[in-house]
Amino acid sequence: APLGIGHPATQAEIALWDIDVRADGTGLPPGRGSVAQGREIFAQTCSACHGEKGQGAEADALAGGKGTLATAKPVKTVGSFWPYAATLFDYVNRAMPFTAPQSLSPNEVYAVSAYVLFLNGLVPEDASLDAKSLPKVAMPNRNGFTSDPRPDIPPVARN
Amino acid sequence: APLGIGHPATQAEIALWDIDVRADGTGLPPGRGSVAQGREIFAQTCSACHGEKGQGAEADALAGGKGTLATAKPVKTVGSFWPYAATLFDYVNRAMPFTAPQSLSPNEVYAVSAYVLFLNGLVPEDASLDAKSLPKVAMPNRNGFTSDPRPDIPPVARN
Amino acid sequence: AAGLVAGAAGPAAAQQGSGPLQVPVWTREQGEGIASPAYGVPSAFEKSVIRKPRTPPKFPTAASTGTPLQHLHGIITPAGLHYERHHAGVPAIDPEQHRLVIHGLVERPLILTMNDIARFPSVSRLWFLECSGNTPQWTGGSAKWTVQETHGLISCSEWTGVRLSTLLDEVGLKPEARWVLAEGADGAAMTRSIPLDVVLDEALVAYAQNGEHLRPEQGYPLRLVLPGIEGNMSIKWLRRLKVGDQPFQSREETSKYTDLMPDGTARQFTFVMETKSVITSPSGGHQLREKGFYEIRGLAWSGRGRIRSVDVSTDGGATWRPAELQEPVLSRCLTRFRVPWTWDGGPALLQSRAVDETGYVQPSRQQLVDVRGVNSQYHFNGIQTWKVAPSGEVTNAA
Amino acid sequence: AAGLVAGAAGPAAAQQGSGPLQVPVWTREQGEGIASPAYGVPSAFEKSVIRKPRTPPKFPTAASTGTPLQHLHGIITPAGLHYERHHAGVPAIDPEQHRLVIHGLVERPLILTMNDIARFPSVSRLWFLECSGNTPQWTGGSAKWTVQETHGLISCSEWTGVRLSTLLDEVGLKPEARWVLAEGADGAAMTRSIPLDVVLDEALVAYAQNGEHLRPEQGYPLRLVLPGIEGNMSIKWLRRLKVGDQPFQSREETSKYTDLMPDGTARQFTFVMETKSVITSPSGGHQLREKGFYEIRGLAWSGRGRIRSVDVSTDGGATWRPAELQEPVLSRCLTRFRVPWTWDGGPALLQSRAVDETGYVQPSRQQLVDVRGVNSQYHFNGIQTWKVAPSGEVTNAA
Ligand code: HEC
Ligand code: HEC
Ligand SMILES: [Ca+2]
Ligand SMILES: [Ca+2]
Ligand SMILES: [Ca+2]
Ligand SMILES: [Ca+2]
Ligand SMILES: [Ca+2]
Ligand SMILES: [Ca+2]
Ligand SMILES: [Co+2]
Ligand SMILES: [Co+2]
Repeated sequence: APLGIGHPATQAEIALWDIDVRADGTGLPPGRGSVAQGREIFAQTCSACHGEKGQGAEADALAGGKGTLATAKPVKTVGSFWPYAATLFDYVNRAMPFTAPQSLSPNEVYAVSAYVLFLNGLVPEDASLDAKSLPKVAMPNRNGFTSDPRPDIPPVARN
Repeated sequence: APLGIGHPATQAEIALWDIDVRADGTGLPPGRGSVAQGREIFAQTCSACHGEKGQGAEADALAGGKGTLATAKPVKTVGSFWPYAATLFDYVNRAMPFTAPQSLSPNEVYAVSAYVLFLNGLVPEDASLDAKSLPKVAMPNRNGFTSDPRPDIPPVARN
Repeated sequence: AAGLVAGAAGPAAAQQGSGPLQVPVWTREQGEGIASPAYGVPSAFEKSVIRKPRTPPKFPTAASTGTPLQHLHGIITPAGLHYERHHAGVPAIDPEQHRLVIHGLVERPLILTMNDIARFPSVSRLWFLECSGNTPQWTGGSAKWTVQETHGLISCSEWTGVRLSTLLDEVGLKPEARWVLAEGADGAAMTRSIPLDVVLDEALVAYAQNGEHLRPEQGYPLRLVLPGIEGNMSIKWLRRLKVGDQPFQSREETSKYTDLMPDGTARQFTFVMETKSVITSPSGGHQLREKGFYEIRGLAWSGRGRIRSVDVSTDGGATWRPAELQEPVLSRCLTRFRVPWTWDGGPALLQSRAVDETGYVQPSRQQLVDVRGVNSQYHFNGIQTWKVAPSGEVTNAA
Repeated sequence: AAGLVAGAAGPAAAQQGSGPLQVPVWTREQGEGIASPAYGVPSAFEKSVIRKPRTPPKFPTAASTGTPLQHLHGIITPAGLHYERHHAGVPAIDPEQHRLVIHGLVERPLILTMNDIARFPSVSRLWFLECSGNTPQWTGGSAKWTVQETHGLISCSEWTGVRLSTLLDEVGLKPEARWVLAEGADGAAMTRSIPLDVVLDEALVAYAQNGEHLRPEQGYPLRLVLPGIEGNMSIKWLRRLKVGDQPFQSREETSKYTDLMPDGTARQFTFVMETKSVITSPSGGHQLREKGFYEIRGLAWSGRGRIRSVDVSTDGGATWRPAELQEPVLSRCLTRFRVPWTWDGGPALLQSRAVDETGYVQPSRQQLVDVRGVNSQYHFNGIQTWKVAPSGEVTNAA
């Protein structure tokens, strides 16, 4: 039986905190943004750390790395590695730009997500994304993940 | 079997640390001091904290308290409570004067001990104490100590 | 913050009940970088959680401070909040210069450096230390006392060091050996005599506390830790161990740390800290804000071994309920106990009563006073009562 | 001082071998008074015992520092030395303003204040936390690395808080509930999805660490602690728990904290920290000063339960000896092991190998690499080798 401690949470009260976006897009807010809009925002707000074309600078590369995952020097980016486009919205929306998290509007997050996906060749230059289209962007490494098989090391006799 | 760690200690090496004095006087250094000498030292070095006649000030009383141990207001002093005179030498020698421990010479410690014992009426005014005589000073509460009888509380039924 | 259960509340929380949760500034910016500071400290919001003397001391170097038990959880005391009892203040000892001398009735007297001591086989133990002067409630204390003031001279740490018996094996005891004098390097050159049975009963020459090296206030770089024994004997800043055939009768075991009885005799060498417990929450100074569910939480310990059980009463001892003991329950270590309680808004008298593995039952204050009178000063282990008023105010009822 | 066993020695001790022991200045004066400071700090002689990043970070708020295991004893990590891993730095959260929201697939969504949370039934547990990025030795690290650099992203504390299952009972799970999203109030609004079996396996919503309230770096005022699970999931500065029917696929469980295999696929949701051990003394950076007796000391742990045994080798794995385990040996907690060793002055390769209660044997680096390649980044739990040179110098041999 509940102990009766605490305050019932209404959706109105917690809305500003309820920011998560699932892989299937559940949680995406209304709004829309284009690659072109994203390019501008990215140049002003992101490129200083991630490089002009998202190739990486002081901070991680966001584009490139295609075909490197099984090599000696894997480069994991949104394009080469991330399984879901919706995760990009979720992450940028909660954590970027690094020094001013949660400062972008939904439209801006859509736009900059579209631009990062464009940099990875995953949407065309004239794309504009919203809650419906973003989760549908086909991610190359969508099926690159397996579940945990551990313990995976065959036990050897202890001498 | 010893592990062979450390450095053998010779008596010469540890002499300056080997300061303890037992109840029977074992460990008392050569030297001697009188009540009269002690009175002067006490006035200069001790009385500010313990009172001119050792009656206590900011710090503990060192004299008095006779006959109070079984009353509602026991006053425990060297005279009323301490079982051994040698302990007085040991303690003053290691710890007093408070702000300059181990600064008195053996003669000075003998003297000031003699004075504190005199204040308690335990040696005459013309006494002078040394390693032989100090431990023999008869302390009124010598037999006032018992050993630990605990557990001493009769267990009662737990309800 | 002062007391999760209650404690002095801040201004009514800006967030609660006043519309939508806002995104606070700390979610909209970067926080502090790593290693700021490189040796971490508590949140600035916890600045009232500190050690304090019960009353301003006449001599701050011959004084004590208590652990703020009302703010603590579990059984570990953070080293920064370990209770203090000094007789000549806290020396700032250079460990390179520090030495331990072991001599007296031994075959091979030794001088050991800190590096030497670190090489011996080591052990770690979770043990409490309690000052035998803790809880001066023989005649009942002030109604205003918090548990820091009534019971704060107890703390619990993981101690690591060398068994004293290991060091005595190294020097070889002579057959007449019966007592060991332990001496500190502080300005009191603090000394206590320890009988061989206590020495051989797991006593540690410790150099670490809760993982790290001892704190200065707990004897850096080296101290004794005698489990279950009055704290004064766990000599800090340990510089010398002298083996003898009888007690040395130092001032600390004659003038002090002897327990005066009603007939004017005094018990000497009263070493063991007997079974005791106290409710730390709710406790003196706490303020219950509303009726309803609370968890009663406390600590129990015994110098003779493990805690077997703790009972809790909310009606001043008329009825008792068994508390849950948090595992692991370790010998001569604090044991956390808990019991659920629904406060109906009426007056209540909260008590706890511990039983240890020897069957010893924590006595009431009256039982203690009946046997020992009110002058024995040390070793008060009576049942503590906290009074809850209908206002929710909690006070010491001794 | 830097390492009792060895460590960078200071100038040859002025006291030793140079005639009589002198009475040092600190025995001839009063030390510092009580409560100076009221919240204690380590000796100034221990100032090198701090958390450090392995390399200077590009972004100090998205970086880590390691615990100086080479200086520690026993199993508790002092909170000031707990390893750090932040993604947006350490927020300075006012506990009066902090809230925990629990919602999603629940019957009664709740907003809880810190005072609310403190009222729930609490538990305390001694558990390790380890970053799954600890020990980046897939291809062998630098010979100069100390154990702080190879293994420092592990620490062990007594955590106190409310079982997450207690809070979920309070809100009532809906039948479709399978995963819980946990979210921080830091600038990264750090998020991880936690499956219900992990949630129900003792997971704590913790507010205290080693007795006192959490340190800011460990999530003050509230964090998750998931025993045995990679540290990143024990969300700090916890503000929200959302119950769902599937994982939320946050960046931290897709882009990061997935383990790349040689074929280019990546393992996801690799939660448990597998059995591991390391010798902390002698270890990288230590310097043995003379032949003779030393105690080999180390730590072992398993995310799956208790440590059953630890073997130690001084010849690079040719022969093994069982180590002694310090009691209490607790589930998903550090276990201190020790074994005596006499150094003959020749070269030596020190290794330890832990076995847990499930029978899992800590693998060699080669065994791990054979199965996982060298790109999987997380979850390295291979046997560590320290090389002792005839000079007494100890270095990392991966
Ligand atoms: C001041 C530097 C800085 C700026 C400006 C910045 N970022 Fe970042 N970004 C970082 C850092 C540092 C990280 C890694 C954070 C961590 O350690 O968790 C990161 C991580 C990311 C990631 C995740 C990368 C991965 O592989 O997991 C994405 C996506 C990203 N940033 C997008 C953006 C976008 C879009 C913007 C602008 C709206 C932006 N960043 C602005 C520093 C920056
Ligand atoms: C600056 C103050 C101060 C001065 C000066 C001082 N004392 Fe003390 N004395 C103290 C304090 C404080 C204590 C208690 C120390 C403790 O808490 O252990 C004490 C304790 C004692 C005691 C033990 C009392 C007892 O009942 O256990 C004796 C004996 C004593 N002092 C003698 C002396 C003598 C002799 C001198 C001078 C040579 C002296 N003191 C100078 C402050 C002082
Ligand atoms: Ca949403
Ligand atoms: Ca002597
Ligand atoms: Ca508060
Ligand atoms: Ca800071
Ligand atoms: Ca040193
Ligand atoms: Ca200081
Ligand atoms: Co006693
Ligand atoms: Co993992």
